[in-house]
Amino acid sequence: MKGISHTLISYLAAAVFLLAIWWGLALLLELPIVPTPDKVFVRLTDVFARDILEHAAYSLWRIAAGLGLAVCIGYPLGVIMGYFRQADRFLSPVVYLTYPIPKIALLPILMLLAGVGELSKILMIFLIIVFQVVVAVRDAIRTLPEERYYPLYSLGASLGQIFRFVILPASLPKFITAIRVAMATAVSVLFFTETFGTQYGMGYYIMDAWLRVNYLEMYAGILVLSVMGLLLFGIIDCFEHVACLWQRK
Amino acid sequence: MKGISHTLISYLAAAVFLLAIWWGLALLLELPIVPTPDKVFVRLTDVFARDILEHAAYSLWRIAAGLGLAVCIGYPLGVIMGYFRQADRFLSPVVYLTYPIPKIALLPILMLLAGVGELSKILMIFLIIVFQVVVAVRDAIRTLPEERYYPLYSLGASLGQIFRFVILPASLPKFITAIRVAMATAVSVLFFTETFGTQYGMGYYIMDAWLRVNYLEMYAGILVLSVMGLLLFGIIDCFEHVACLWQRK
Amino acid sequence: MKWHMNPTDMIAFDHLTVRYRSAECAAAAAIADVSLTVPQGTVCAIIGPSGCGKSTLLRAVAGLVQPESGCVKIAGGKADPKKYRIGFMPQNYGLLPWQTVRENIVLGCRIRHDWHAGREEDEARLARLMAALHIEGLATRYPHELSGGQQQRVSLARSFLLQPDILLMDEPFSALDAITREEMQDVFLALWQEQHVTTLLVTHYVEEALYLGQKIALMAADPGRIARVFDNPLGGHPEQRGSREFFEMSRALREEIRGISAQHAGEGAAS
Amino acid sequence: MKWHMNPTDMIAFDHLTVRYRSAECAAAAAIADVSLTVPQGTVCAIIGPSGCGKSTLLRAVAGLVQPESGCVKIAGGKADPKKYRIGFMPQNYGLLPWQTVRENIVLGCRIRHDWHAGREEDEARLARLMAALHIEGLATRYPHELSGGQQQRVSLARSFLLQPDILLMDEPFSALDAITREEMQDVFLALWQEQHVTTLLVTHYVEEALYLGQKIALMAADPGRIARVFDNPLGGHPEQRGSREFFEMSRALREEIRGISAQHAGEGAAS
Amino acid sequence: GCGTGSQSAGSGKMQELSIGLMPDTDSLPFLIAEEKGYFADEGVKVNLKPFKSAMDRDSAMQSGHLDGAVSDMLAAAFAKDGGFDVKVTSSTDGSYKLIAGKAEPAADVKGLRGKDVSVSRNTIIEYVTDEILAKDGLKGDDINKVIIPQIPTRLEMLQNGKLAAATLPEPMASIAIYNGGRLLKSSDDLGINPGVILFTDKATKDKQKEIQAMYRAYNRAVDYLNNAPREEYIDFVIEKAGFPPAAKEALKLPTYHKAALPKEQDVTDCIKWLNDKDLVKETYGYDDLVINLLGE
Ligand SMILES: Nc1ncnc2c1ncn2[C@@H]1O[C@H](COP(=O)(O)OP(=O)(O)OP(=O)(O)O)[C@@H](O)[C@H]1O
Ligand SMILES: Nc1ncnc2c1ncn2[C@@H]1O[C@H](COP(=O)(O)OP(=O)(O)OP(=O)(O)O)[C@@H](O)[C@H]1O
Ligand SMILES: [Mg+2]
Ligand SMILES: [Mg+2]
Repeated sequence: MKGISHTLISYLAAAVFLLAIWWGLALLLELPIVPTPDKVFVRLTDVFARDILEHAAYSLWRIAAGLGLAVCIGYPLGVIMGYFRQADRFLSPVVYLTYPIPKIALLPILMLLAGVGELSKILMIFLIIVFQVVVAVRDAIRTLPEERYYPLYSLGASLGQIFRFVILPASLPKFITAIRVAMATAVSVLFFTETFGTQYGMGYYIMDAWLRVNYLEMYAGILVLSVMGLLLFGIIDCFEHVACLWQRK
Repeated sequence: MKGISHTLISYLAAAVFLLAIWWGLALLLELPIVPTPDKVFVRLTDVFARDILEHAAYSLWRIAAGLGLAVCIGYPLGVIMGYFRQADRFLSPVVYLTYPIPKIALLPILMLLAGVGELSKILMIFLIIVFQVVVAVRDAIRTLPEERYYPLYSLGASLGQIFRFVILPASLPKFITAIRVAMATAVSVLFFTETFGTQYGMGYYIMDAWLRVNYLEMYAGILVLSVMGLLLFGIIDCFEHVACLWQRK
Repeated sequence: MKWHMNPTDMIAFDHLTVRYRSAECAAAAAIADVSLTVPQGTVCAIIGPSGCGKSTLLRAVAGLVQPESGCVKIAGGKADPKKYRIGFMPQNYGLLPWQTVRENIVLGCRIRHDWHAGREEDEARLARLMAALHIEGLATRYPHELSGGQQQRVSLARSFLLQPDILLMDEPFSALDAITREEMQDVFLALWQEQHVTTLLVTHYVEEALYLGQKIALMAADPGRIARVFDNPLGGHPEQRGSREFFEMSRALREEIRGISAQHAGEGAAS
Repeated sequence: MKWHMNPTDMIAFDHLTVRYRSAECAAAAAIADVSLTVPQGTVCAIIGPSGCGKSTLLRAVAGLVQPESGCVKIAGGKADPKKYRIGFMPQNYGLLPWQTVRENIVLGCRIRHDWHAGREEDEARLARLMAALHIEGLATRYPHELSGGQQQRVSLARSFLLQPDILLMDEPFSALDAITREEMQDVFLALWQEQHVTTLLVTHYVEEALYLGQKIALMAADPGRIARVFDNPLGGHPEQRGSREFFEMSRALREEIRGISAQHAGEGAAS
Repeated sequence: GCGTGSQSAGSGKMQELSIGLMPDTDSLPFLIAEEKGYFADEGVKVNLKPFKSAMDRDSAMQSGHLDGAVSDMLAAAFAKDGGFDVKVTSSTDGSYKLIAGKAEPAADVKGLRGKDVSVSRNTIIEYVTDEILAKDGLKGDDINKVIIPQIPTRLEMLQNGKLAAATLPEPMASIAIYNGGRLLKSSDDLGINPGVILFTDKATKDKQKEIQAMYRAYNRAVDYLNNAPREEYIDFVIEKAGFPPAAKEALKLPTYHKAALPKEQDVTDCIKWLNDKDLVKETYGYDDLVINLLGE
């Protein structure tokens, strides 16, 4: 299809563009902190099959679980806050007060309660991104004009039907935006969530490489993380394409 | 006014609710890592005038600068990507590739380029939140139906006028959501951005207290951070109230 | 004057006053102290100047606006869209932009749990209706891909397919050309003659009111109120359409409306 | 047949074909091979069945849809809304929900940089226009706080205030009651007599077309095309409205439309 | 302007030095030297830059904002392997302790076989732990290493019985013991001392004079710390170094040593461990890493 090859070309162009910037910067600075991409790629091919695939798989699982949890809890909460003014009046301050708490500072408590295993990592990702989902979904629904509900109200629709036919589709675009932002956040906080109690995961890999002042491996890890993010973004874009058919221009 | 006292009551209720949870948890766990709120409040009043105000002022300045920078760069970029399909085709992959990079891992480069002073802290905040703004604004504009532009197109409006009369107001609600999310993110990453090259800022304060195993001060700091976030959220809410008058129900 | 409810009245407005909360200030009442009854199985046409509160009246029956005082009763009870099937066709059609034409049409039935996709009789009824309304080829389109008149007919189709207890139609034929309009009026009449749905019909056309409404309510503005209600012997009788009586009646009615309107203008100037 | 442009023609459609890109499939052409000219300073009324492409025709002039083939010319050049002042009143009014009524009305002038808030003559003209359209009390409201007819009049006010070179009105009076409608028609006629704006007017009412249009174009559907164009000596002459000639003419026109429509139905059945 | 500028002024005037410190006991002589004005006495201006994490410190050093830092042998080897030429100039008096939890039945290091012991990975902590284990005939794999990089979190987990044991640096180790933890073995017991002060290669070349002046002040501070009564400086130290208040009673300060080169054994053991774990490819010799600026 023409569309797909178009997309590939533009992704390639973007990759080349970023590589060029990186290369330029590396040549300009001539410091081991900023190695040239070619060296990083060589290292990447060295370590890829051996290490990075496994790390990436762990990270993907944690992101998926954290994001899934955040959606499962955050979406209903956002819907309730967006639709019921009364609920919002009391829940908003709760969210406003808890959102800015640096979740990493709660790590000791989390570890005490949930151990050092997978659970605490997933919970940490969840804690960091659930607020983004809640706020975005709430705002999406709150800005829906009252009139959107009229056809359903006048048909005597139940709450479930109002959700199914109005709230869900109307908030979908904003929800997808929220997922995009939350997903990328989840990828970039791997860095803190995968540093304890594990030897696997891209976050661990990068942090370890950094600690060892092994900038080549660190950049190889960042590169993989970046491609991983791209793939996840691609999945979300495809989902949007299918789910928001009515918005296609 | 009735509205304001209503709001105050609900904020109070939320605060009381959260304190109750905290207190319950503290009593249940009986660990120094989860002190009861009363102790934290006592400590807070002890240290407040002496220290925390100054720390908070530093943090506020950094958040404001980082957020301001993120809006100044991210908003126009988002608008361009949302409005011009061609630009989006090439910029989206760039954003998708760079968004998931853990910005903290770029700290060495950032220090190299911007030193260890204020600039690098503000740039770090900027780097972390600018993507959220870009993606949200882009999505907001992309989901605008073509018809919204018709009145302006048929009047032969210039690009600036289209922006002024359609893009800006139509994307405002989503932009405000983005600011909410970005602001809260900025508050909670203070924790990483204020740990080097400074002795001021809430992030430094909390981190320092943590390393001193001084949980009372750490919680006092988190408390202040939380209230700081609440105030910032309140400002955004007020702004929304004024700016989106046409959406009031 | 005490107001009495007739047991056969399906819709009854009882001293209804509705006021919109405007963004800044307390707006004037959109409709003030309106009392009107529509007997079971009749069509009541509402005519009145723009902004006099016709749509507000329908919204009140559909439970979309809360009365400031007075109330709306359906069959003697509280107007509750969960209890009665209300086919409400709003002035802006009320189509859901994320649903295709077909989904939009069956929406009402789905909400009421009596749509079974694939069941032959349901599908046949849908196909018949869409054919009658000349929208048979548009099933998979989204509303924004339709012309104004096509959107209006989709909205009509939704209300008709629902087989409602009460039909509320807000200028249902306004975006249609004369020929299509007459066809649609006949589709409505056929439906009505089959099921005798109690109907409130807002229209700007005296002929339409006379043709369809057994009862005609004339409204006046500032504040929105009922100026006069009268029975129309010609309503619902297609065969009368070309008659001399019809012509005379429409002329008389037009004069009357002009009178109300002039009187109001006079009042406005005096105040 | 080669098609020639007359130097006094303000708007000219030259074998225009427009096709909408639909979500799934290549849709049929909305209008196919339409040629029509509107001389400078005249009003051309367009009548046709719902969905025949009337709105599409106007959109093409306003530069909102791209022709598949053929073109639209304004004063001999490319139709370009930056070069000419085009007062386009779309079927759904095209009001910006985030602007108040007043802001919406002056929008056109602001875009064209000839609105000076506070300048006495501008303000006076605005006030006059709003009074003529009976929307004088609504200046600070938002569009969603207006009735349908009020919204339509706000949209009318925007087009009129702009003092455009070309006026495109898509069913401009459809949401108005008969009395208001006649008043608005007269407001339009007065304006037209002052400025002789070249106007394309889509309407569903034969009387309206006859009353306002010096030229009348009848359209047919599937595909959208011009069935017949004729000059109307009665157009733009208010004094003729009640005349016998007017009555006869409208009767004849109605018959003709019915004929076109029947013929089309026949074609449809045959195909 | 972080003191790295090489525009040396007149022969008498000395350039500035920037030294990165960590909140541990190794850094105390620097704090004392500054507080007591010993640096000024020697005519050298030393900017002490406190850091909260090793990552931040190393980033600042690698991006050229520090001349030197209180660090460890592993960091020196890693930096060298990563292409940053750094030189170890002296050892410090850090101490790392393997501490068992209050309720942990294991009486000695051997008893930890198969149990949860918390360390941070590929750091001096893991190195010391492995050395301690090796002394008692255990291998690194014989215990279950639980990776917790944040020291306060490690302490908290230990104190709440979620771990059998943990290796902690000072002053956290003293606190853990004070709160009921049992010292199993420390780096002092083994006689290993991987803590070092290191400088960038550039600084060792351009700022020899300054570094030597710094060490003179450092040695005076060591004297002071070893001789002055504890009460005289403990409050200042706790406040300035960022130690927990509990350290006031709990902290047992080591006997500080005047600046001296690290033992050859310490360096080679460390490199061997790194080579064995495949963390560093090169086998650096003593002279690759250590430079003697003290003797001249
Ligand atoms: N955005 C769109 N995408 C696809 N098809 C469209 C779109 N807009 C209009 N059409 C189709 O093009 C044809 C002409 O539409 P247009 O709106 O011009 O009709 P119209 O003559 O104005 O009808 P009406 O009197 O009902 O307003 C119709 O069949 C309609 O279904
Ligand atoms: N949401 C609203 N907020 C404030 N005022 C409103 C709102 N909706 C309608 N109004 C006002 O209430 C009055 C009645 O409105 P309504 O829509 O019922 O009129 P209508 O009779 O249907 O007019 P039209 O024939 O123009 O559709 C109008 O003056 C209108 O301005
Ligand atoms: Mg209405
Ligand atoms: Mg149309």
